[in-house]
Amino acid sequence: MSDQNKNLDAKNLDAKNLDAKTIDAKTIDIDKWLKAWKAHGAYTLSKHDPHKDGIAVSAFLPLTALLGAAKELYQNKFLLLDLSALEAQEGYVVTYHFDHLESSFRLAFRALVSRKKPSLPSIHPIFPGAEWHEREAYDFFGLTFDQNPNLIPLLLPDDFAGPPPLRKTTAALAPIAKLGLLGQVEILDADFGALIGQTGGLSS
Amino acid sequence: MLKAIWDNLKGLYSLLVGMSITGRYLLSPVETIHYPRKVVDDAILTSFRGPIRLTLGKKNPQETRCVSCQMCVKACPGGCLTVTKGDTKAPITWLYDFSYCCLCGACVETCPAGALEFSHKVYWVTLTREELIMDLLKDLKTRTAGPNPNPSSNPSPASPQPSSVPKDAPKASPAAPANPVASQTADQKADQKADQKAGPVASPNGHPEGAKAAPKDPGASPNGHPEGAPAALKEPGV
Amino acid sequence: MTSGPLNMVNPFAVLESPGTLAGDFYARSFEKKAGPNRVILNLGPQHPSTHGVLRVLVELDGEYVVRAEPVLGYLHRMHEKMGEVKTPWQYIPNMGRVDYLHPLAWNWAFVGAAEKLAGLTVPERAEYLRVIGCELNRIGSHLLWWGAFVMDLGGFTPILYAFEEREKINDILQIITGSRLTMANFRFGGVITDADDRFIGLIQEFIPYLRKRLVMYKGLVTDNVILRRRLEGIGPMDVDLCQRYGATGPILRAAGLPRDLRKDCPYGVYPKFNFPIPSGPVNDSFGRYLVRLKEIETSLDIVEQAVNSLPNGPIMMDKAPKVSFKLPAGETYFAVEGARGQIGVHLVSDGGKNPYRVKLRAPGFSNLSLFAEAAKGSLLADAIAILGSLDLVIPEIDR
Amino acid sequence: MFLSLAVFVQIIVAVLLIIGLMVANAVAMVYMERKVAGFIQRRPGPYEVGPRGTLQAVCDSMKLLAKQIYRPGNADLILYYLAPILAFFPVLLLFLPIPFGPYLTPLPVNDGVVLILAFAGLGVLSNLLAGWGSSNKYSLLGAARAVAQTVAYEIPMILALLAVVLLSGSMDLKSITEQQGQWPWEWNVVLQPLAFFIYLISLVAETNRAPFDLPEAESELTAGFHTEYSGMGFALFFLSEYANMLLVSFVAAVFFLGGYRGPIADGFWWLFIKAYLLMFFMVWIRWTFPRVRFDQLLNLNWRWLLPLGLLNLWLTAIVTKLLV
Repeated sequence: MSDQNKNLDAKNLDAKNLDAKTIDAKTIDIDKWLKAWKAHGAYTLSKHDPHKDGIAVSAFLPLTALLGAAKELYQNKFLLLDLSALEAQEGYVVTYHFDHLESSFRLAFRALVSRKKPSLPSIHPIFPGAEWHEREAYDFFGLTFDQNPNLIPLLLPDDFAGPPPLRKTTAALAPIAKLGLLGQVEILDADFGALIGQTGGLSS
Repeated sequence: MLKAIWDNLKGLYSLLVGMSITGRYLLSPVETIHYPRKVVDDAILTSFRGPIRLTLGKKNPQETRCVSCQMCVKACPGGCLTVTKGDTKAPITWLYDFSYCCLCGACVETCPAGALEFSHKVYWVTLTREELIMDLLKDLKTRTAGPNPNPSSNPSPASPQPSSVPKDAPKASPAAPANPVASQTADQKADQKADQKAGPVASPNGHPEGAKAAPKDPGASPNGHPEGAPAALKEPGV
Repeated sequence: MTSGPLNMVNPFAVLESPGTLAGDFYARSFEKKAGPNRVILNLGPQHPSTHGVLRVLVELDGEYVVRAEPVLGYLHRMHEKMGEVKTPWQYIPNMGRVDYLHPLAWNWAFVGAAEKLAGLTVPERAEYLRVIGCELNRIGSHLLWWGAFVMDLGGFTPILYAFEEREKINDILQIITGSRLTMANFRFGGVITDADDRFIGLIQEFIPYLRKRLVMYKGLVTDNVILRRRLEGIGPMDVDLCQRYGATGPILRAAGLPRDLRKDCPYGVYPKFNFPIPSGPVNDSFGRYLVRLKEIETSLDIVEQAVNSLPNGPIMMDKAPKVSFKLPAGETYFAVEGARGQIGVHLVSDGGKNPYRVKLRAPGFSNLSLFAEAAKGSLLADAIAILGSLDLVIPEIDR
Repeated sequence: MFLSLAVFVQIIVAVLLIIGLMVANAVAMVYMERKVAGFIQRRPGPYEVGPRGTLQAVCDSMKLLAKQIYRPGNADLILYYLAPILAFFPVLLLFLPIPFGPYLTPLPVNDGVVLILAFAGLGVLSNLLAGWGSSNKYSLLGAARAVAQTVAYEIPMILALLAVVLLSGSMDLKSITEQQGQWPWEWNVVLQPLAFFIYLISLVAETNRAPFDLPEAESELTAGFHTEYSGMGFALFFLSEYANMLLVSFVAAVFFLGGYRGPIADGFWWLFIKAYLLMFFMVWIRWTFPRVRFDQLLNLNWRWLLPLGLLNLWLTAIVTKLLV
């Protein structure tokens, strides 16, 4: 095994610089993802200005479509950056950020989880790294991820009795629309639109 | 088989090269600054952020420029400052609890009157939590009152305030109840002399022998770089 | 008599309070899945080679690691809650304390996210100073990793040489940031202190000095046959493993994919400099070792180019926001290339005094999550070598 | 009678002197090691206690004496306390056959080599007992490694010494020294360079030091077999480690570097100079190289040192039997 490294030397570690494709997000096939998510039954599809919002495109997906969407992204060389959960007026918004391995293209899909039943499917079969992100969300928000192999507290002590720390008091809650999670949004699902108080069509 | 022998010989050669390098360092001069005997040169510390202090007054260096507008008290993330307004604009008490301070400079930057600045004190240590609560007004007077006003001295720990201090414990220093702090024993001159000299034996960061690579290398570690430092290393107490 | 594997080993040992299970909640939940006659070992949280306070539960069959599970949370300070109770300006010092080895990158991530949200433009000179500070900090972080990594493998001297260089870098960065470890000289719209000629002089003196020292490092450690044998072929991590676990930075680059945000998704004035992105021909621990040493040289090139072409001008935008700066409503995700990988800040604001949500994406968090799979079946000594080659900084992982 | 009174008294006096020598050597070695380590790492080393830090080792031993001996809860009573004692005394016996000077041999034995090799194996028992007795998983791993390492590295050591014995024709250390001349080119190292090289590696491995310090690998097993020892127990382990170092350096000096024979005047001082030079070399190695992995350690021994030792022994046999 180590013979193969024998000729290796720090000097000849050439910087094989695959011409890193700094493709601007606009040229990337955004529509491909919008179409894919629409097929998954997305509630909303939104485009973002990548330089300002950091992501090119995002969508609210139903809980059942999370696993399928994650598998598609995995096959197209996407890497799960993080799972950022936050509590809005309508419920918990769980944002999955993804980063493309070979170009400067980031996208995200989100899931809205009601406060009454704060649980959603785990995507660890495809991205094992997500197990820790999910356990962290379990610690901070009390969101349970079913089929997560090891759903025990990750960062908080195991005998932590207090309420999940990052939950907000009802007064401090803000609606999704105000938090700017939608960008140039196209509402596909009527009652979801009503829930977040947005009308259909690509409102800028 | 021959190739394995050749690899091992090359390996042996690399071991000898490694030993020659450490051998060379064995004989080369010591790099570290020997703290009690040598002190980091002040030229390096001009930009170091030590505990804050009041700037000298424009007209009369004894007076502070502070107009007790409480802007700094609001801005401080750690809630270290307590400024109480006297009858005129000038503050009558100016308490600064260094144990909560993260040296972020919010107070220095928000002060409209430019009344605050950073001191460059590195060798400064106290033994009790109460000594961390500093009275900057008193320190301003001591700095400017002495024969040779030495602006760079550290804000002296809080001395007992006459009863004018409001009875309820100031919010900023819940740790120190309002009863008078251990009274200031050493007189000001000795106090200034103490921290100018090599500082008390409890050196701020006794390096444990064979210091494991604690990832957080000691904040105020007194290592300078002799060949790089423009000013030569000066003996302490100069 | 508890049934812990150790007691089988020493049947005469009498526990003071019989009946209480050994270990705590995590050890017991880990032990439930243990195989027959296996030893459950706690690497950490007080352990010389877990940098900071990391605890890894390891199931050993003899000296071979059968199963490993890192246990986090010993250094958890809840920075994300602090983000929601402090004003954005007061939160900047936190950024220096999330990862004290590369604080300026974290400063850049948070301040950059706020600037993107509020649409602030940073003057040219401040951007250059940010690049110089961030790259020097990266060199300091890699140097400390190098010393601590060789110390994990048993060599005690190199870390002291690495600290000589780090002290020189700390002196340089102390001029513009005022502190030596938890630095925070970024402000919304610029930088706080300008670079005087002493700062430039020290840097121009430091660059050739470090290049000469890197040759010594190669002779003392890189070419050392014991180190080579300890690292080659240990813990191979290919691109697929990195993709599944979200590992970025030197680990992904050593796996053969030159993915670097400074080049692929440029921010600040990085497009103005040309620098190669080293990617390892070999994806084991030795490949990661070489990639980081090459990155030190790359960062030196960047600093050299930046210092030589430092424009003069203001270091703060003209109507720079004050301490009472309020973020406009909206959401943004800004990522920066830190020493350990992609540092991301997901900043959401509802226009109030404090941010609504600050999610910190730490590269070490995902890098460590692949340790359980990478170290399966390796020797205990190799598991330590793999752990060291991931360049972990526990405060950043626990946040 | 087997032991005449005079020889018995001589042994008792010699043992007391040797204990004094071991304590003094430990103090000197601690100081040298920390100073050399300091200067290699470009820091001054111990400096505060006594003139330029000379009393540092004395104060360390005082501290260790005064420290409370803390025995872990489920540690085995007998084994825990037996291990340090067992670490210290076998090394004591190993000093007896060594000729310190023309007339200064504590116990003149005509087959000193057999005595040394027999007692050399005892040291590892203490590591095993310490590892097992302190009932701590780390020390158990350290003990297992110590046993495998010491057993493995005894064989190349024996082969190297046998080559010299074959050369000089006698097992008595004194005659081995006498046969070597006063000048360095007359010493055995010139005739047996390969044996000296093999012995050098195995002496570093025997004393669990430097690149082979796996039983007490700080970064893996926190402190190996003496994790649970503090105070006097740890001091005894420390003392016996340095005594072991001194011993193997003496044996190397006697066999390869001409023992007490030196250019101008023979005497025990030459033996000490050579031994301390060798120990300086071991300290120098310790602060330069990373640690070898356990299977590489055994590979090096079984696949490289052992064949080389046999080859060297075979060559010496041919040379001495046919040509002389």
